[in-house]
Order: sequence, then structure tokens, then C-alpha cells
Amino acid sequence: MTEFMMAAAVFVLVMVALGLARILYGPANADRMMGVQLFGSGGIAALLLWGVVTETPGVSDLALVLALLAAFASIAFVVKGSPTAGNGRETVDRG
Amino acid sequence: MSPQVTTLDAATAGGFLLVLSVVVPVVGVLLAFATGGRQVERIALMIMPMGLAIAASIAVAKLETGGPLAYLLGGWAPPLGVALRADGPSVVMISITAVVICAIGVFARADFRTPAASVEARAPFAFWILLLAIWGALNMVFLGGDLFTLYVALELLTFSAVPLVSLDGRSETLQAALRYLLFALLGSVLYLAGTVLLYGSYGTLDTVLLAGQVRAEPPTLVAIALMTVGLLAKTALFPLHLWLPPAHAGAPAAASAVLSGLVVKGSFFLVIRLWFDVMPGLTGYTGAQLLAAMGAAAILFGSVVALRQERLKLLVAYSTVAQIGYLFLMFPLAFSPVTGQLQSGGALAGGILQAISHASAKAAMFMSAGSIYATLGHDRIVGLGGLGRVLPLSVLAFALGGVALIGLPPSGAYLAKELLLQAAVETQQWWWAIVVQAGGVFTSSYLVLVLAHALVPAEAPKMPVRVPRVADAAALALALCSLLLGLFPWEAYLSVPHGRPAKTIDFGSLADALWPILVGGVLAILLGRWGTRLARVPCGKGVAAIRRSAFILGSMLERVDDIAGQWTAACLSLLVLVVLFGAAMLAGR
Amino acid sequence: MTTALMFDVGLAMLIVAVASWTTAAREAFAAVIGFVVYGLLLALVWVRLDAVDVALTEAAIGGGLTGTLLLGAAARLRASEVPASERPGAMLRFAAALLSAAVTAALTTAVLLLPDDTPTLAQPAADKAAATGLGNPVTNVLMAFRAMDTLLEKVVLLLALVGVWSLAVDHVWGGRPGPRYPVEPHGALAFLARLLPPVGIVVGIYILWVGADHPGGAFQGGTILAAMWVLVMMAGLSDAPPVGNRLLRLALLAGPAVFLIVGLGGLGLGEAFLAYPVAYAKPLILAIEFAMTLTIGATLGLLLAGPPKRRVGR
Amino acid sequence: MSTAIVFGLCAAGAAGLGLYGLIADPHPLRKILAFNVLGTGVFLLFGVVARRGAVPGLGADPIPLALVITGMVVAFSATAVAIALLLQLFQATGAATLRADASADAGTDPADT
Amino acid sequence: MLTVVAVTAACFFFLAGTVGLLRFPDTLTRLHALTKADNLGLGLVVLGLLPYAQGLLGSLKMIAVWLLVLMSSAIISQLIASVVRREGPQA
Repeated sequence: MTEFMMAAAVFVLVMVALGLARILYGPANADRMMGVQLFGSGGIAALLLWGVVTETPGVSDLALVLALLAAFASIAFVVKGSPTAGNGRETVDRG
Repeated sequence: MSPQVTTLDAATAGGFLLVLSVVVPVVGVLLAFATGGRQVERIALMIMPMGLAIAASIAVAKLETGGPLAYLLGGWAPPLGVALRADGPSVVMISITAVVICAIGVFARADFRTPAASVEARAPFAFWILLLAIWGALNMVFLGGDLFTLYVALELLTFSAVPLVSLDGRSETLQAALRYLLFALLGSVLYLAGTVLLYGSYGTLDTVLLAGQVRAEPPTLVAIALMTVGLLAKTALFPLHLWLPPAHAGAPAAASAVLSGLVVKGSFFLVIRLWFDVMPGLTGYTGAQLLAAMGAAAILFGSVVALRQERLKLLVAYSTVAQIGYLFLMFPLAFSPVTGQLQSGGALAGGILQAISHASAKAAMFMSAGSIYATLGHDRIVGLGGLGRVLPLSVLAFALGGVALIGLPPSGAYLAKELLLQAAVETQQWWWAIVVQAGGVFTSSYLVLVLAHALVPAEAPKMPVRVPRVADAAALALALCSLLLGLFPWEAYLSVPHGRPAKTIDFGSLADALWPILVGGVLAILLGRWGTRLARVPCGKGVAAIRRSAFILGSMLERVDDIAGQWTAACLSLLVLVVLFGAAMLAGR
Repeated sequence: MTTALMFDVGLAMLIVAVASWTTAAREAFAAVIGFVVYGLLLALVWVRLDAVDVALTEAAIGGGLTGTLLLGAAARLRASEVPASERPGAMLRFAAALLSAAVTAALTTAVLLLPDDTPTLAQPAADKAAATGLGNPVTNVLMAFRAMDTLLEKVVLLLALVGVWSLAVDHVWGGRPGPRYPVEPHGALAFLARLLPPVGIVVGIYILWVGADHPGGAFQGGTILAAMWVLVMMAGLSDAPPVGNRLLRLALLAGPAVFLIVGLGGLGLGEAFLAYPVAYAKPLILAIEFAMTLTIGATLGLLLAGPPKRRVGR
Repeated sequence: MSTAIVFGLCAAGAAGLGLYGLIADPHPLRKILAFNVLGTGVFLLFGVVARRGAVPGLGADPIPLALVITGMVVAFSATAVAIALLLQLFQATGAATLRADASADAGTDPADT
Repeated sequence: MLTVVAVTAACFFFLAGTVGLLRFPDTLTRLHALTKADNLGLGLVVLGLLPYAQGLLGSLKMIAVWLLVLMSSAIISQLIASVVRREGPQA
């Protein structure tokens, strides 16, 4: 069973790694962010599998934190990342 | 600087003073941040006498104890815990830091006063907090007994120094600050990489424990090479000085004084800590020669480029580049071929004395340059005519600071020069004696250049602003302090030999003192910028040819300095230095 | 353990690949996206190195906050491509590559040649743990054995904030940092920003709490709180507070202040600066950590928000 | 080959890549990014040293781990200050460059004699 | 047994998600493939690992992980889609 779950973790990691191609080639930044999304959930899955196998304490807490912050970079991308959203939506006093 | 192993497991009497010297400025930072408004300045000025008193008490305690002072933080002994230790050089550095900070505080009151109309103003709020933070960080750097704690202290120093550069918000200073920050960060990452290798090899980062264990193994040598070069980048030793001139020249006067006088001494002190205390036997002959060769190059390039500057503050900034180089001349002079180690003897004492003389004198010079800038509204050197009459105190402070740095008796730099020359004779390294003398000559050359412009009679310049007397008095006091440092009884703190050079002034010593100034004057005429002033002086064909070739030489050196000042070139030289130091130490194993 | 080795090697190769991408990508924005992924992978590596405390920090800081900071900057700087003339020539780039490779080689050699019977302080650290009553050795090191580092680090954070604030224009001093983000009342973002923070605050405090005995601690917890605060600000649900606000100032220095007071208390009680009386060690450390979590959350949030930009209406 | 060795090599590689980016990429933002990559490489070295120092009952030496956490906080502060400076520079000049001669009064005017 | 089935199925979904992300022709269809697949994948992993969770708190944490990812992923996909729609596929 241990070996099976480790293999599953490696498999998920390989899948995630293939998704890396989308981050590299884009073409749009939205595509890249999707790659990051896949990385997030796949990474959490691999982490959970690995953590349960090796019984490392604290892994589920780490997964919780990753799940909480997985969205974070994407939100920054959506709020600041697009050209129109980046500058047009901000209001700043200019001296 | 001989740390005693007996002080490892216990705090000595007076050890809590070491804690206070770090904690009191930090408390000041927190209080000032909490209260804000015009309290910020008041709190800073209240902390200053306290810090001065603590520094004085540490000096007295050191005198009474004899050996180094020590304190174990949290009661935990190294290697698990962190110790604070004060040996002679740390006490000297802490004292001069306290004096210079207080003088700068007095000087800065005029520039960084919260305007009556506002509750809280940006620049004063930031300046006073940053000044206190620099003080605490420097004390920590001088006292820290653990290489990682020293890293954090060094970062605190950088983070407090960088915003000072861009305090006036002009775009040039923003750029200078960003470049300073990035280069300093590169330096500290290299330092950090060194600490991890040392921990991996010995399981401790405590300086005294490490000193007892280090072996000449590849990981250790890589670590020293990385840490040394990282620290040199933060000290701006040529050719890693790209960030210094724009940062120091662009900052407000009080900030320049702190940056140039004190901040670069922090990382310089850590190089000493590392080379003299932690691994005196590993750096070897070649490493020390290499370090001093960089110093010699710094003196040449820094001085010549300084002479070619149009603006006073840039001149003073480039002269800092040269004088940082001077500080590194002591390394080969402290090397003893018999033991194969760096000895904490006269050469080290000379280096430390030069560092504190420079700290006080250069702060004074930047402060008076700031007063001149504020009064005239510019600091073009050719436009300084008539200044001697309208700003006598500022010019006097500038001149005295310069005189102190040239090494005229009884200044600290004079004693330092004597000690270095003596060490050069003892170790039979005449070439470094020449470089030491050249350093003094170059220093006098830019002093002559500036004074020649400032003292010539001209119609009195317009003065839009008047600088308060007390600011000039602070600069003057610092310059005087540097000038009189040679009279202090250093024997208790530094290994200054008792048979000190005679202090009486006879004809011989006068001549000794004067010839660097004369040669410096000639250099100033040959290499300096004179505007139209010298063009009218008739001269023979031979003289004209010499002047022309000197000019060409000067512009060539400036061109090289320009290239070395490009980001990519500076980083590449940094890595080349890592390789060179590593190779030198590996070969000398 | 061949599967484990495959996992490690695969992870290491992914890390190097993504690191190469961040240096090679043409657009800064794409490179930053690569860095976010890089942070996530590093968190996995830290788990493999049996350092879940660090993995938590890396997850919260590396991918989360640093990523957000860099993404925001990349978006603002989109228009500022550097002219080709500033790109170092091929020779210089080759030299840079060669020398970087030399440093890599030196580091590799050094790591491979580290002594086999590795010196370690793990045993002494475990033996002295009784003095604090905490079960997490990393927290013990941070809060007791090397408390000075942690205290100084908090001052570094504060100074970084002063540094960022000092970049403001004079007339907006005391005002609110960063841009004001508009609300889209029925937007998905606002919905997320209402839903996530309560969960995040619970998780943040939980991470702080378990940090005493298990992986976690003040910094990790504080970072999560900061992330939640930034989310609420980005969704436009709440505005950044003016930097002149007295309460904000107090929150920003609560951590180092409590730390210093406890430390000086140790000095006053005749023990040592930063020493805790054994009977009260655990509650004292938890009190400091609680104050630090608040301070870290506030400081990191404001570091992300930037210098003051908008005057407060009087 | 143990975990520590694999990630030791990985750390050195990441550090080298970061170093290269910091030197060769002209854009300050990319330099800041490269500094972070370089920093993580060095931090990983701490992790490797910690892992090597494992004893029965503790999977890693806690001291280097604590140092890394402190180091990460410092690196984040550095990044925040650098980004703020860079954005301010961009706002003031409309360009983001570190090149020295972009600031006019750096003192390299035509010579005079 | 449940674990093997669930984790195997999860692996299949991750495979499907990755293939979709790599092979689908444009941004929006890729988004469609990705979000369905990898959330199901993670859900199945959590389901499969529940028997191994340490106590009630452990299981609750795992379920919370999945719910968090599910929720934020759903909202993020919507946001990304709106960015794509606003600025065209080359945003």
C-alpha cells in the first residue's frame, strides 16, 4: 500500500510537471495562471499522499495553508494583472 | 584582539551594558514609532546622551576588567545560544559610533525639524528612526558573537541605511538607493551562503568556538571566500564600489555623514572579525596581499576620480572610496610569515585607528559640505570662491577634517600611519609603505583643491539660506575630535606599542608632515578641475606637456572607473574575486 | 526507497527547470508566474527535508506574499521594457554564466565535502527543551535559544516598513497606502473575500497555536492573517488604514515591544536578558508569539500595500 | 544518493541560476526576482545541512531551520523595500533602469582644462 | 480497497486535466477541462486518504482542504474567464 501511494504521488507530480508546459508556453497569461491552478491542486494532492505514507506530522496543516493561499496569487493576477484592471481601477492622489 | 576561552560560559561583570547598548536605541526606535509627530526628534535626542553614557561605561568597564566583556543572551551558552562580546576594537568602535551619532544628531536638528504647521512630517519621522536603528545595528555588529546574528544585524544596518539615501525623493537618489540595496543584498546572500557551510562543517556559528575548530578544508575555504567578498561588496571596496558615490553624494548631508562615516565601517569590522579572530590562519599570505591590492587600486582610482569631480559632495564621496581602500592596507602588514597567521598587533591597531579617524573626520567633512550646499544652493567646486569669508566655520571644519585624514600629528590618522609604516618595516613589505604614503598624499591633494577654491578672494557669494551656528559647531567638534585622536591613551584597547613616536614638533617632523601636502598640491594642480582659473596662468612648454599627459591619465582612470561602475561589470568582478580568494586560500593551504 | 528517490530527483529537476524559466522567460510577468510555482515546489522540498515549519513559511511567503508583491509590480511595470542597449553583450553574459557556474560548482563541492559525521545541535536542543516546556524544537530555537535573532528580525520588518513609507510624497504623509480598489458588490471576488477570511483567521490562529508543540508558529500564522487582510483590501471591501493612525502604530510594534518588555523583565529579575523563568516560560512565550502574530499580520499587509498615496480627508 | 545530496545539488543549481539572473538581466524587477531565487537556493542549503544533522527522534537539526525562517523574513522585507523603491523610481522617471548615466549629474561631463 | 480505487481514479482525473490543459485549442476550453478534472482528482485523493487520517481533526482538515480548493478554484476560474472575456484570449 505504501509503495502504491508513493507511486501515485510520483504520478500526480509528473502530471503536474507536464502542466508546466502550459505555464512555459502560455500563450496568454490566463493560460499560465491555469497552469498554476493545476500546480496548486496537484501539489496538494501529492503532498497529502506523501504525508500520509511517511506519517510526517504537520503535513495536513501545510496542505490547509496551501489550499488557503493557492487562490492568492491568482487573485493578485486578476486584480492587478490585466492591463485595464491594473491601472485603470486604481485611484491615487497625485501630487 | 585575543578572545579568551574563559569568557565562553559566563557573562562578565558589566556584560549587561552590552545588552543596553543595543537595546536602548531599539527602544528609542519603538517609542519614536509609537508616539510619532514631533516627539520623534525629542525621543532621539533623549536616547543620544543615554547611548553616549552607555558607550562610556562600556569603555570604563573594559578598562577595569582588562579582558573582553561578555554576555550570554537568555543565559544560553554558545553553541546553542548567542553571546555578546566586547574586545578592545569593539569598544573603540562603539565609542566612536556614539560620538559621531550624537554630533550628527545635533547637526541634523536644523534639517529634520517637524514643521510647525504639521502634526508629523515624513522626512523627520523617517530620519530620526533610521538614525537610531543604525546605531543599534552598528552596536550589534560590533558586539555580536554569532555569525548569523551578525547577518541579521548587518541586514538591519542596510535596511536603515538605504531609505536615508532616498529621503529627499529625487529620482537620482531613488535609483542610487535601489542600486545600493540590490548590491548590498547580493553581498549578504553570499555571506549567508558562507555561514551555512561553516555551520555544516563545525556545528556552531559562534566566533570564539569556530576560531578553535576551523580547519583548512574546501567547504571552509569556500565559505571564507564567499563571506569576505560579500562583506567587501557592502563595504564598497574597489572594484565593488559602484553604489557608493551616487548614494553618499545624493543623500541629505546628515545622512551622508552617517553612511560614509559609520555604515560602511560595519561590514568592514566584520571582515576584521572574520580574518583576525575567526580564521587568522586560513586566509594566508596571498589572500592578504590581494585584499590590500584592491585597497591600493581603490586609493588610486578613488582619489583621481575624486579630483576630477565638479561637485563637492561627489568629491567627498569618491574620497571615501579611496579611504576605504586605505583601511585594507593593514591586512598584509599584520601577516606574520613565521606563524602563517594574521597577528592582532600594531597593524590591526593602525587599521582600527584609521577607521575611527575616518569615521569622525569624514562625517565632519560631509556635514560641512552639506552646510556649504545649503548656504550657496549649489556645491560646484569652481563656484566656491569667497566661501572662506562667508562660511569660515564650515570651511574650517572641512579643512580640519581633511588635515586629520592626511595624517598630520597629533591626529588619529597620524598614529595609524606610523603604526602601519612600522609594521611595513617589520614585515619588510616596503611596497605597502609606499601605498600608505600615497594615500596621505592623495588625501592632501583634494583638500588642497577644495581649499584653493574656497579661500581665493572673490565677491561674496549669494547666500539664500543661513545654516545655524550649532550645526557648524557639531561638524567642527567632530573634526577636532579626529584631529586629537592620536593623543588618547589607546594602550588599554588596542595593541599600540608603548614606545610611541615622539609628539614634540621639531624641524624634521614638520618636514615629514609638510611634504605630503606639497606633493598633494602638485597632484591637485595636475589632475584637478580648475575651471578657467588656471588657464590664465602662463607656463612653459614642458609644464604644459606634463599637464596634458596628467589630464589624459586622469580621464583614462575615470573611464576605467566608469566601466567598473556598470552593474554587470561590478557583479562579474565580485564573482571573479570569489574565485580569486578561493584559489588563493586553496593554494596557500 | 527507489520511489522516494524518484520523487526527490523529479522534484529537484522540476525546481531547476522552473528556476531556469524565471531567468529565461521573455516577459517579466511570465517569469513571476513561474516564481509562484517555484514557491509551491519548494514547500514540497522542505517537507522532504523534514522541515514542515519551513515548508509552512515558504508556502505562506514564497508563493503567497512574495508572489503577490512581484505580480503587482510586474503589472505596474508592464510598460517598462528595458531598451536592448542595456542588455549586456553576449561576451558579458557568457562570462556571467561561466562565473555563476563556477560558484555553483564551488557550492556543490563544498556541500559534498561536508564532514560525514555531521556536527549537529539537534541533541542539545532537544535536551534543553524542558526549560521552555514547548514541544516544537524550531519554536524553542526561535523564541529561547536564539531569541535575539527573532527580536532583531522583528525590528528589521518594522524598519522595512519605515523604509517603504519614507518613499511617500510629503503632502500625503499620514495618509492611506496604495490604491483604493473598487468594490464589485455582486462580483465573485467580493464573494470570495467575504468567505475566505473567516476560515483564514481561524487557520492562522490555529497555526500559531499548534506552533508551540507542532510545526507552525507566529510568523506562519501572521502571514496567513496578512494574506487575508490583503485579500479583503484587494476586493475593495475595506480600505488600508492611514499610516498616521495611532492604533495601527501600536499594532505594528506590539510584537517587538512585548518581546523587549519580557526580555528586560528577565534582566530585571536577575536572570538574563531574554531569559524566561522556567515556571512561566510557556505562557510568556505564547504571549509574545500572540503579539508578534498581530504585528506580523499588520506589517506584511502594509508592506504589500506600499507607501502612503492618498491624503485622509479631514 | 540520499535526499540531502539530491537537494544539495538542486540548491547549488538554483543559487547559480539566481546569480546569473541577478547579474545579466537588465530589468530591476527581474533582478529582484533573481535575488529571491538565489536566496531560496541558499536557504535550501540550510535545509540540507539541517537534514544531515538529524538525530534519532528529530528528523532535522532545528537550528538551521530556525535560521532559515529568520532569513526568509529578512528576504521578504528586502523584496518589499526593493519593489517599493522600483515602483517609485518608475513613477518618477517613467523608466525602470539601474544604468548610472540615466542620472544626469553623476559627474562625467566633458573635460575642461 | 476504497483507497486504491479512489486514488487510481484520482490519478486518471489528473491525467485528464493535464491532457486537457495541454491539448485543448483555446483558453476557455482549457479552463473548462482543468477545473473539472483536478478538483475531482483532489477530492478523490482526499476520499481515498480519509481512512488514514489521524483522528476526527485529521479527517476534518483533509475535507476542509478539499472544500477550500473547490471553492477558491471555482471562483478563480470565473475570474480568469472574465479576464479572458474582457481582454480577449491574448490577455
